[in-house]
Amino acid sequence: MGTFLENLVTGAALGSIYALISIGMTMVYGLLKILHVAHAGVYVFGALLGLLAFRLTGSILFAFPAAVLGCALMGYLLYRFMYRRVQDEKPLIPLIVGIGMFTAMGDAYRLAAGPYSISFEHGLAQTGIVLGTFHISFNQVLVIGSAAALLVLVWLMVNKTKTGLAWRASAQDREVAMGIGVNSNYMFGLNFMFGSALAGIAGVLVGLYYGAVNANMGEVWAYKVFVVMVLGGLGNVTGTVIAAYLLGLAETFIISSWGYFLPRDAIAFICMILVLILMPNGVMGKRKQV
Amino acid sequence: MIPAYYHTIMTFTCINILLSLSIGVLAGYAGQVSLGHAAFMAIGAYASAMLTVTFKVSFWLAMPAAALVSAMVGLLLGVIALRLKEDFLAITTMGLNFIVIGVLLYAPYFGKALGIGDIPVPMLFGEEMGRGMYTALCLALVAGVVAAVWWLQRSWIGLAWRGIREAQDVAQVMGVNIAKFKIFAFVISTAIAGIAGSLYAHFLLFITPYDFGFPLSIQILTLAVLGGLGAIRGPVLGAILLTILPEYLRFIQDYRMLTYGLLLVLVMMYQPQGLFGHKSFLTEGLKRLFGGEEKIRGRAA
Amino acid sequence: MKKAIVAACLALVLCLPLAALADEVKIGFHAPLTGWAAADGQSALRGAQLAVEFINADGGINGNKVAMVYYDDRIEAKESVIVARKLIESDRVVGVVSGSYSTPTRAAAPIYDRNKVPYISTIGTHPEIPMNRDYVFQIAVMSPIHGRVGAWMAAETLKAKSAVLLVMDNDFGSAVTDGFRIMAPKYGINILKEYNYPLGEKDFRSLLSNIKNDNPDVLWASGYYEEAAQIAKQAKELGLKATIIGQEGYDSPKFFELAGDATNGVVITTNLDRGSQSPMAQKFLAEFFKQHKVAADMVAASAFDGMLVMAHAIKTAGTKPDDIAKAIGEMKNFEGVATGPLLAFDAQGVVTRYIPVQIVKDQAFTSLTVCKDPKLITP
Amino acid sequence: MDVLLEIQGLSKNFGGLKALSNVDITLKPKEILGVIGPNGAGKTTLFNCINGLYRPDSGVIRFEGRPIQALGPDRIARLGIARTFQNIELFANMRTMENIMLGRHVHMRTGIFRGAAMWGRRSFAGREERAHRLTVETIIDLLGLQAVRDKLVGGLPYGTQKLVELARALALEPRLLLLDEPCAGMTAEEKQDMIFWIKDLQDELGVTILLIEHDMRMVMDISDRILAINFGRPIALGAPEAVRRHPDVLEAYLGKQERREPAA
Repeated sequence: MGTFLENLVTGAALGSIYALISIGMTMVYGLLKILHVAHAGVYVFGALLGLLAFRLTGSILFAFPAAVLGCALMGYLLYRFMYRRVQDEKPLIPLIVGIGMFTAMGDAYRLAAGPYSISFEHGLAQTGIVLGTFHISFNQVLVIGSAAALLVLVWLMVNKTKTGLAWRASAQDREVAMGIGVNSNYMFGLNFMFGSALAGIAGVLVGLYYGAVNANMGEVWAYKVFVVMVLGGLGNVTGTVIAAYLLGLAETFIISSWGYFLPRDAIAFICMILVLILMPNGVMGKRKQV
Repeated sequence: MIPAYYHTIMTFTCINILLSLSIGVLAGYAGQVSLGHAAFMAIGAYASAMLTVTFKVSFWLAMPAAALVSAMVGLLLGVIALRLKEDFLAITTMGLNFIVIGVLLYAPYFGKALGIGDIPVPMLFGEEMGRGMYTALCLALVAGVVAAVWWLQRSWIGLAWRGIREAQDVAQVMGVNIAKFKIFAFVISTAIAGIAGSLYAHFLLFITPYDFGFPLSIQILTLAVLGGLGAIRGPVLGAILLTILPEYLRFIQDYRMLTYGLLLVLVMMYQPQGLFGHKSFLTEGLKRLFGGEEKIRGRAA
Repeated sequence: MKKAIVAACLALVLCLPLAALADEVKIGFHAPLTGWAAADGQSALRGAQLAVEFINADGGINGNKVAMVYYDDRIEAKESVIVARKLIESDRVVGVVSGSYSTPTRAAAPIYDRNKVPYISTIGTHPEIPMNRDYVFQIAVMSPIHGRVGAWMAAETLKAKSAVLLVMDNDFGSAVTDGFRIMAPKYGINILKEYNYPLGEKDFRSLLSNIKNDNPDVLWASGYYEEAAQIAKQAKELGLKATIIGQEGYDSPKFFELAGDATNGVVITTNLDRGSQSPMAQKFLAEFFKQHKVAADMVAASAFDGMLVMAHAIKTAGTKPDDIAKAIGEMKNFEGVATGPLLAFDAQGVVTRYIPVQIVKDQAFTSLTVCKDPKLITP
Repeated sequence: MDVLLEIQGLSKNFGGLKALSNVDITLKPKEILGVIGPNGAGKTTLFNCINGLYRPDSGVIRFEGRPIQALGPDRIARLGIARTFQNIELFANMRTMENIMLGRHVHMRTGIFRGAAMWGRRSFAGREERAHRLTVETIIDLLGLQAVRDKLVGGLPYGTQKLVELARALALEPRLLLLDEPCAGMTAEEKQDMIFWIKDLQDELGVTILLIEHDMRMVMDISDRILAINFGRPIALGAPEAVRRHPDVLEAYLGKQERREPAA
């Protein structure tokens, strides 16, 4: 019984991380129909900023605001000086631009922070809740808890605010939305900042969860998040969040019961290709809503 | 005699030219992008290695067979590609790259993580090919593939491809069977990548799944995109530039992926047709410099 | 179109090297200075450079200074082949020492052997590297031996009765585990279950939950320091009681930096015995710490020894490849190294030496025991 | 074979919008049928149904007796049906020659491998290539496009682009040609040339033409019969003069008349 519960928590923690990263990417796809690969680079930037803040101030409380501010700024700059120029080109151009920027960012972090993992150790890591043989570590509680809080914030932002309405309208049909007065550039800039800030927090959480940050930690997540987006129905935030948790749990339980018959990301990609072919609108249904 | 070190560089340049050309055919002509072409190089390399090591087949049979096996998987991907929009096709090929590496790592007969060792050097007239001979073989294959692609591009098959790339539905209205030509582009492209894989295996004599990871796919794409899709000279010169330059400029070595990444971004944003493609500043400049001696069927006026 | 091919040949011929001239003895070295294994690569380079300093300090080789020519192989087989050709043809080195893992070393070994250039692998332990290659030697112990000594130590020192194997899926990870899998039952250790994981995996919690269920006395986990740190941390988080047994892959200061006090109690078999009384070992550990402000690890010590063995062979036998190879092959009880006396080299060119076992006490490796049983330590 | 194209009860709707509702057409070989109607009446939708871009919701389209409404555009093109588009659909960064050559695509017999196997002028591929080039050259001469033969189509003036699109359709050597407003945006003089060319097509090449055109004078002059459509429903079919005076047609174009004046 303990193993099942532990796997459940591990899967939920993994799902939370997938969710936080993929929300930003799904919203950008919803609005601009661009696959924003560089988003994973923003996430790594968040982890590095968080580590820097933690090293300077000694407490992880400062790590989160540093990551949020830094990543929101980076997100906006990426939109303003990169994507805006190519957003109306054939979908291939922004995709390759994104991949190029992601590769460059990965290498830049390696040159700045060194090629090896840097410890993001904080005293509380070893404490946790113990119920008989069932252990939940502080890190897991931190990740799942903050993800839950952030998801509520995202839901409010998307469904209950004027900006959220503008985002949903633009996702349905950008021209029409602009026609009725949505200043798209401002909206998109804001969306990039919001999504990137989320990714920044996810970066810090992953840094804490694994107690380590390294320059190419973005690589696996960058492509895993594609799978989550496709499974969740592109541009569909609620669908993506559900798909994120499903993938996190599925991976954990598959590996726990059958071990690694294939590396983690190969398993995820097989699911993605099957969904892409069989259910083009993704598991969660209609592609259009946000 | 040219020292072996340059043979190594020449051989890797030839292999990169083939890989770059394979992307050139697929993306440049038929407008289908693959972000996982290292997977097809892997299939070619492993097919050729297994045929020569386990089944003792001679290289001269194994290499074409490797191209065929790679083309078969390419055919499968082509059929899948028909159902997918452009950018989703790109993600699928990316996924294929991870899956192929995963299969090579975990399926029993591919030597798992140990890879395949002591792959035989190709035999010619009874004894092992020397380093110079192997480079000559690579150059000959590059020449052959360039000629074949050049012919394809000029023939009506190339015309159909360009029609698909420019405006797929209009080409369809003109009677072009979109499915047939897209799949054909995949088959040709993956066959070339398979040949490159086979040459790589028989040069390095030792391959592991980790040689064909996703970063390699990015590099292959950079070679072609930087060079300029849509014209043969693009991928060829792009491959030469990006293989020789790092060897020559030592300081680039450590900043390799950073330079590739930034090049991709800048080229895609400001010069989508690539450095050596049509109308790129380099081609136009060279044309003005040499007074347009490069006759492209009276492009003047 | 012809223009493109002509341009291609022209560009290729242009790259001519600068012929280096000197009467110093040139020894080649390669290690992963970039890429995911860069931490070990840097450490190996520092060890090798320290060795060159020591050699030149006491008169170099018969009066000639030793010059080390090194390249980065980026832990890629392809790059290691290019580096091999460069060292042999352009730099014309007398011998080469590899400070890289098994895969790149495996790729380069046949090239050095065919060109009759003596090649010493310091941390690459894959059996294929020295296999029937007269010019290729390995001062790292064969990986299966670590497995055997691990089994012996688990039974004799830790008194373990049951074990679970957590195997990293690469050439190093599986070769090391073969030794343990064969020897453990002979010492009465029952292997309950075996799990494997891909190189670079970060999340072991789902496997560790199962292992906690299996409740073994010891957990034999093969991996490099990054995987090892995650395993140790996540095992502690999940409250796994079993002692974790590792191998030389764990032996790096990064292991402590990443896993902190979760590393206490971990036991590893390695080459560098921190408690060794040999004068050279103490001198090496002290000098390394003085220069780099961080404790030397097994990788640095092995690269250091590789250079010393190569230099010693050239000093005694001259610079002709066959003589160097013969000299290394016949080395007996060579004390002049940091990692304990090198007892002998077998026919395949693999060293036999005592295998020290270290245990982690407040984030530092301390000597636990040394395995001297010839039955276990000879390949 | 007295009927080339037969359409019965063709209707197509997008969601609630009834774009076409049970249109019937029978077309005899070598005939020119003009299709008129206000903007948005469903004329282009009719063309898109005939050439396979749209799949009709109900009704049958028979070409030379064979039902084709379920075929894809490329299969229909191969049967000998070509079309031009209302707003030009050319391959902008290809040259005029290549655009027209694509029209020859359906006639290229060289299989992929047979083409690769043969080489040089004598081979089958070489001979076929030359035959196609010859046909294209004659069409270029016919439509006076020599001057722009090797220019990128994107840069050509509007009128010339219309001609290139016509040339490309002709290169298909169609038996049925669907012309979607061929003269839109042309000068009077260019319109005159276009009328001559369309007449030549009918007389010399025996091509059956379905013509959408707003210029009443031209349609009346050139068409053998005319079909008028309004809000997707056929409202009149017959000789040009009869359709011109048909009350519904006048109403559709000029709006409701208070009193019904005798037609001028």
